[in-house]
Amino acid sequence: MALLSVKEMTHRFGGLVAVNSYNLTLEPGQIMGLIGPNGAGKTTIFNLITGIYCPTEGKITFNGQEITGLRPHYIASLGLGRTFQDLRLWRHMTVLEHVKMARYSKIDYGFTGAFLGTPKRKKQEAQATEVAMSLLEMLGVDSLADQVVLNLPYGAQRRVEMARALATDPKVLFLDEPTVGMTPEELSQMIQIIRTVHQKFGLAIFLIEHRLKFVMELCQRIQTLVFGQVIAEGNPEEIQNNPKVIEAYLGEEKLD
Amino acid sequence: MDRMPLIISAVLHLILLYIALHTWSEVSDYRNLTLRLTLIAVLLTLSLNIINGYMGEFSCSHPGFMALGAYMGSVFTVLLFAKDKLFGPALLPPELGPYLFPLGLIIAGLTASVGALAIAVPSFRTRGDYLAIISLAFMFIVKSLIENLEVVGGPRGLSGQPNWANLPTVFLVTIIGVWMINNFVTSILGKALNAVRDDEMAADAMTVDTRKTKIVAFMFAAFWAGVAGALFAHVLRYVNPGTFGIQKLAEVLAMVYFGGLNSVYGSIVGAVGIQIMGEALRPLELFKWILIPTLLILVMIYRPTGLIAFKEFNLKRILAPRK
Amino acid sequence: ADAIKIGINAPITGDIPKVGEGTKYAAQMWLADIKAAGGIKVGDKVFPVELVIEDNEAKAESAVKANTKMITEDEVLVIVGPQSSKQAVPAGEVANNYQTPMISPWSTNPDTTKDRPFVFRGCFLDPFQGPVLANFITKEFGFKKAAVLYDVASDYPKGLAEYFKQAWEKLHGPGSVVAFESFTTKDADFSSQLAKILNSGAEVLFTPQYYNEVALIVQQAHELGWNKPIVGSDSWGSAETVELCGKECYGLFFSTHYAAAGAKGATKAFIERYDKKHGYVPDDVAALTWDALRIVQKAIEMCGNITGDVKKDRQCIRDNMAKIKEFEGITGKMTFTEDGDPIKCAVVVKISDKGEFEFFKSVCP
Amino acid sequence: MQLFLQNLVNALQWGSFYALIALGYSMVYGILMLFNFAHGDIFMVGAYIGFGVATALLAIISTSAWAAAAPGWLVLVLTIIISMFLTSFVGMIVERVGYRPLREAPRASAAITGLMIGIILETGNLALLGARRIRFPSLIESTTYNLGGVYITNKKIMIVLVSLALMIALHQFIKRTKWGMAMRAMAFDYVVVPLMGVSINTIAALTFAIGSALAAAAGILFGVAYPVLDPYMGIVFGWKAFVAAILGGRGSVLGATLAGFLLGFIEIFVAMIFPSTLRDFIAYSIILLILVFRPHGFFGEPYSARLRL
Amino acid sequence: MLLSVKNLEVSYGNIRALHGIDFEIAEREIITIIGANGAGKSTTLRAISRMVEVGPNTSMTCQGVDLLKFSADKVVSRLGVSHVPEGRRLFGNLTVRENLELAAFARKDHEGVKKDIQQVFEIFTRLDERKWQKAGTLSGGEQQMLAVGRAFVSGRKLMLLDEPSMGLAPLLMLRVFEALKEINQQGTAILLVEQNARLALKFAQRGYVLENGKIALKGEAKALLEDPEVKKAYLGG
Ligand SMILES: Nc1ncnc2c1ncn2[C@@H]1O[C@H](COP(=O)(O)OP(=O)(O)OP(=O)(O)O)[C@@H](O)[C@H]1O
Ligand SMILES: Nc1ncnc2c1ncn2[C@@H]1O[C@H](COP(=O)(O)OP(=O)(O)OP(=O)(O)O)[C@@H](O)[C@H]1O
Ligand SMILES: CC(C)C[C@H](N)C(=O)O
Ligand SMILES: [Mg+2]
Ligand SMILES: [Mg+2]
Repeated sequence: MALLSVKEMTHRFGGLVAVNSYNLTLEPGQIMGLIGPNGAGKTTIFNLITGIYCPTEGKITFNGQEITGLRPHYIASLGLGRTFQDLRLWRHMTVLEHVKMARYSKIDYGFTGAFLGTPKRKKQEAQATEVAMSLLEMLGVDSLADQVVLNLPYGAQRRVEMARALATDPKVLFLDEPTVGMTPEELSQMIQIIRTVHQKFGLAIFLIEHRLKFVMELCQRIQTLVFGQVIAEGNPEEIQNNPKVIEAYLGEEKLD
Repeated sequence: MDRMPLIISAVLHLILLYIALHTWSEVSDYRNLTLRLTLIAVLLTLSLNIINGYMGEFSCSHPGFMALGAYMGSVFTVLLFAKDKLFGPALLPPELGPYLFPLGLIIAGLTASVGALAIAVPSFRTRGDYLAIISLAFMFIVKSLIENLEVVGGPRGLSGQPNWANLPTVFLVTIIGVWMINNFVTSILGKALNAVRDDEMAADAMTVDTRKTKIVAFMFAAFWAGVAGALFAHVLRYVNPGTFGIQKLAEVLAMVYFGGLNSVYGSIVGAVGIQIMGEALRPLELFKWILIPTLLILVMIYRPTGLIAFKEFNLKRILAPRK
Repeated sequence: ADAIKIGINAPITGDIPKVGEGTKYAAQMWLADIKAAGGIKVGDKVFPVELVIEDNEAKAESAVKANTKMITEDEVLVIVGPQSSKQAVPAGEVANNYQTPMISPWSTNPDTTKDRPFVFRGCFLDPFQGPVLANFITKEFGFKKAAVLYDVASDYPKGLAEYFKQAWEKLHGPGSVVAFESFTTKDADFSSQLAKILNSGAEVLFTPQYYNEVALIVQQAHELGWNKPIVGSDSWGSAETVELCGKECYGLFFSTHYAAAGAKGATKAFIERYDKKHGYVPDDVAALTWDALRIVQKAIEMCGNITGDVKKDRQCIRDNMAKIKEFEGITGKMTFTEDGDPIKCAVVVKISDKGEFEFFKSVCP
Repeated sequence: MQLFLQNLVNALQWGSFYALIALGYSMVYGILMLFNFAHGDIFMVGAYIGFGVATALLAIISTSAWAAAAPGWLVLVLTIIISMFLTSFVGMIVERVGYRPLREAPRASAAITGLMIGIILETGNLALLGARRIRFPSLIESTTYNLGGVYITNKKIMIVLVSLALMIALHQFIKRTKWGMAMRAMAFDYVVVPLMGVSINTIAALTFAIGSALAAAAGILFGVAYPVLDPYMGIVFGWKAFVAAILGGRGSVLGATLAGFLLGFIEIFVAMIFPSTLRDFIAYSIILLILVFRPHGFFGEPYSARLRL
Repeated sequence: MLLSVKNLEVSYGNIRALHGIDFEIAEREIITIIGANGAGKSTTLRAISRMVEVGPNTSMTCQGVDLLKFSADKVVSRLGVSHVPEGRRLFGNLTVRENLELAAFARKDHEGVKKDIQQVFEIFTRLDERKWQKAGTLSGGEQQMLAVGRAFVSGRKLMLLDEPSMGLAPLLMLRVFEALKEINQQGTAILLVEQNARLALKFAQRGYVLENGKIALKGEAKALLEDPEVKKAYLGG
């Protein structure tokens, strides 16, 4: 059975049909790509699956459980981790606090712990710190742990966001344009990072990208979305040569 | 340093602090009164900082919470332990009173917490400016409600509170309050407030239960505001609804933003600073109200988030021997 | 000898600065007299006097703070003020607890002095004033239906409105107050309440409001077509009432502590002196403050000896204050009851066609 | 019915004040994203300036023969125009000292500054003019018309008309002129406004100037209707305008106007229907409920601007 | 020289973002500045349009006058230097047309403005169809076109472009660059900042490589494209 499946999902913003009869099956460990022109509805699909929006129609199942319309923090705690297209970091928090915060659902010392500072709290906070530090180390930003994110270079911020998403213990990781604004060098590092976490945690990954090189290299399957509708789905080879995709998205000349 | 000595050292320091304050306040009851009001202001400011600083909402409801606490606390003590025009003779022997006073404070706090739901629930759907208005409306509602409640004296106010909010009591309650608030804001549950403030959607996506976080923040802050209100009522031994209006709001807001957002230190500095200025500049009469605002404007211009913002209160660092 | 310190607790800033001003000016005039005499003569010694003036910002808690400060830090022997009941009630509690005599010149709420041996006042009480007005209206106009408009958020108007209602209904039966309407402090528009009052068939409107609101209420009532009498209480007794209200207020009645126009003797001397110095006829609050200070002076003199032991001196002043009989004040004769309230006559004043407060009649208990 | 109509008339007048003050508030709030807590006090200053101007004009009239013929309404119109002009400078000064230095700061800090400027204006007034309250000169003779038991005065009609005229003028200004366009742009994203060749400082000052001028107009109309001025008269209006401006939705002229009138209507009619002691309780409960069910005000965008920290 | 910049230094608080860089642009020239994230590219543009304060030793002259004498709005209105900021930053609540009209705020030649706006619609026909639409509801590519169009109206001497390709689908990206070419041919010099170095170097005549706030390399764009260092670091091997 598929890890994540979406059936006939439709979403409207007022009159605008942002997503139309969208279907998805994602197997454990699979890396799936989502491409399409600006405004096609890619980010909206992420927001729908992760519960930020509630779909107008359709049904989403994760691990056999229907998650349509559940609250986002709960969906996230089930194992759907994500990053954002526009880097949504918490301006005033340190790197370490970011990653620890993502352990929120794993903490159960309750209000007694929060208000009075029980030994249980001490223990769990220490554990959270440990998990966080190991993730930061893995992404090579452990030396920045005590810095406030606002002052970090962009690349580091991206990594922090990734570490934060991983700290929720996801089974599926949603990456929304993870390489926006990166140099080719950074881009290849990012590919490396994604490969590592994919292997290490056995994650399924669903990612949105405009950098074709990146998509083609990483993804096993790719969906192409245009005006909220999937016009093609297949492996990288098929997509690259699909005339509909070329017409609507890639254009004649292939850059990058 | 390991754990036990830290606690002992903290307690010792507190005792020292208390002794210092006590000695200072021995000189006159006016100092004593000012000191108690200052401690209460610290508690109040800190509790407002939870919402306005840590959670980043512009809440105008604090006088309302305070009023709820002040009235509930007063009704508790006056009804049970004091002979009074409104409620008649005491229901319980007054000797018991001082021991049950903490219970009264807790009830006062809880009442305010329940009131806070009126703002916490709308805060799920709206934020920022609109929530500011909701909280402002709440404040006016509470004030108007009390004005219409003849049982507690209506606009004429309620007096006759027993004199139990003495310096040790106020000191102890404030210390407990500061300690608990500090515990809370350094825990993950408390840091979640910052996450909700800086980016709510991201917080949600990172498994943070944002609704719970907001409810807890409002209720917890209101609880301490209520406790502060109850103490305030027992220090002045008189309350009236007019006290909990826009003026009070301006006062606490000034303290929070003067001292510094998102900072336990800041609130202490803000409350103590403004309170002391207010008393020390009394001889200036009218011009006090030109000088203090000017000072605050300057602080805002040169330190827009307040004097000591975004600074964690770290007991270890304070108490550790300095090299 | 050490100076005798007297505290003044007055609303210098806040909602009613004019009251603070009147208090301050009267106190300064009194002090000037004392200074001219070299001080207060107690027994055979003459003590210089020092005034400690504290601002209570027209707020209850500030009044409490100010009292505590003056009592414990400045060690004043006696306090004059606060003026309005909102501050005087809680501040009286403090004075009484510290066994420091306090006299509020202007507070008419019974709670200020009730069960507080150390607290006195210089004016009559609302439970007296309410019936005075009810009787006056009944006798003078023969009306049976009255309307009341008052500020619900302020203790003085609210208290007096209720006393008036009680008294009126006692005279004319339940339901004879046909409209009992309220508003909130700082409101400026009363049209909705006034429209209700107009509709209720009331023959007279009683409004125990401060002078600034009087002007608005009267004007709006007239604009809405009200042409029946409007009656007020001691809070109207400020020169500003007419200044703000203008012609609209001519011919209206209110009860108060003294009538400035046509005053005689010491009262006249006081008014003229004040007017000369500050350019306007003193409000009743200034006159009452003057009286209160002179009562204090008298009590100190009666003490016979100021020992320098603050506690003892305070007790002595209180005891002597309670003993004062038939004190000839510029606002009338005063003798304190057990509670520390003077038995005083109220004056009903008519605002003349020249805008002066004309003595109309005097009602004594 | 008659009572209802009477109250309708009253509510219209009362709502005009709220709407007019809320508009000025909403200008600054919508465009600069500032809670201008000093706005109520600018309204107060405007009323006092109006008093000064009117007194001066009356003095001129009484001394010169040719001016004596000037009718009351002319004096009133002159007073309004001159005072609006003068008060706009007060607004610009407030912007210059209190808000411009804080443009990069969190919005809440600017709100605190506004609160403090308000206190300074109040105290300054008290220090300057002393404790007495001031009677606003009655510039036009009040005439009352009785329309079937409903009393309407010429002042009421004038106030409602002038307010509406000012509101329409403002609306046109914002919708039609390039200055208005720049203001709307600034409301959306002020950082890049200079890249269009538009000076932020100019627009900000202009915003404050217009907002303050409207407050001055409201102050004078207020003086005409409720001729008692005191230094604290702006506080309550300031906060209610704050409520109305935000209830109306960010930067929406129409919204602020509607919310202002709504507030006036609620207050008047609640007092008509219920015991008047419950007025605030009910009025604010209604507002709270409106916001619970319409969390973004009348015309607000579905996101609400966060407090920048 | 149209613009010449000497020893440009910029700091944010105590972080120094630019450590004294020099470059110049001739009339009608297209140059590009490439570099990694945080190298200081956007900062350079912001310094020219006076959106950030520059250090004390910096000098910038534009068309022979001292640029530092002008405030941000005057740089646009007097010197004709327009800036298309990172992330487009359109006024989403104004219509397409209003966005363009606002860009002409300081211009007095009403006829000229009309003509220029008309020309924008000719270059970007898509915008012509959407004249009355709120800018906030345009798709990403349309928004980028409008951002360029806005700069076209506000100043025609020099256009500073900050990552016009960011977040654009490949097809749209090409369309935007074609339009830029056309604008250049009408006489506007262009200073282009890009992540996508290959694209930028193909488009420009000369290029500068910025590394950590310093100029590491400069030269003819063609030469840079072939440079092994550049190839490795910025063109993906
Ligand atoms: N909250 C919203 N309200 C109204 N419309 C929206 C909302 N969010 C997105 N849209 C619209 O839905 C469409 C799809 O947007 P979406 O952000 O999903 O695009 P995308 O494929 O991620 O594009 P890009 O590649 O530019 O990020 C767009 O037309 C957008 O304007
Ligand atoms: N407002 C700011 N406050 C503090 N530091 C800043 C600010 N803006 C930029 N910086 C810092 O200045 C340096 C240069 O930033 P700049 O935005 O110019 O880089 P860039 O080359 O344009 O990068 P990108 O490709 O990400 O746009 C970076 O280290 C950045 O963190
Ligand atoms: C209004 C004034 C006459 C004061 C009033 N007597 C009071 O007790 O507050
Ligand atoms: Mg997207
Ligand atoms: Mg950049």
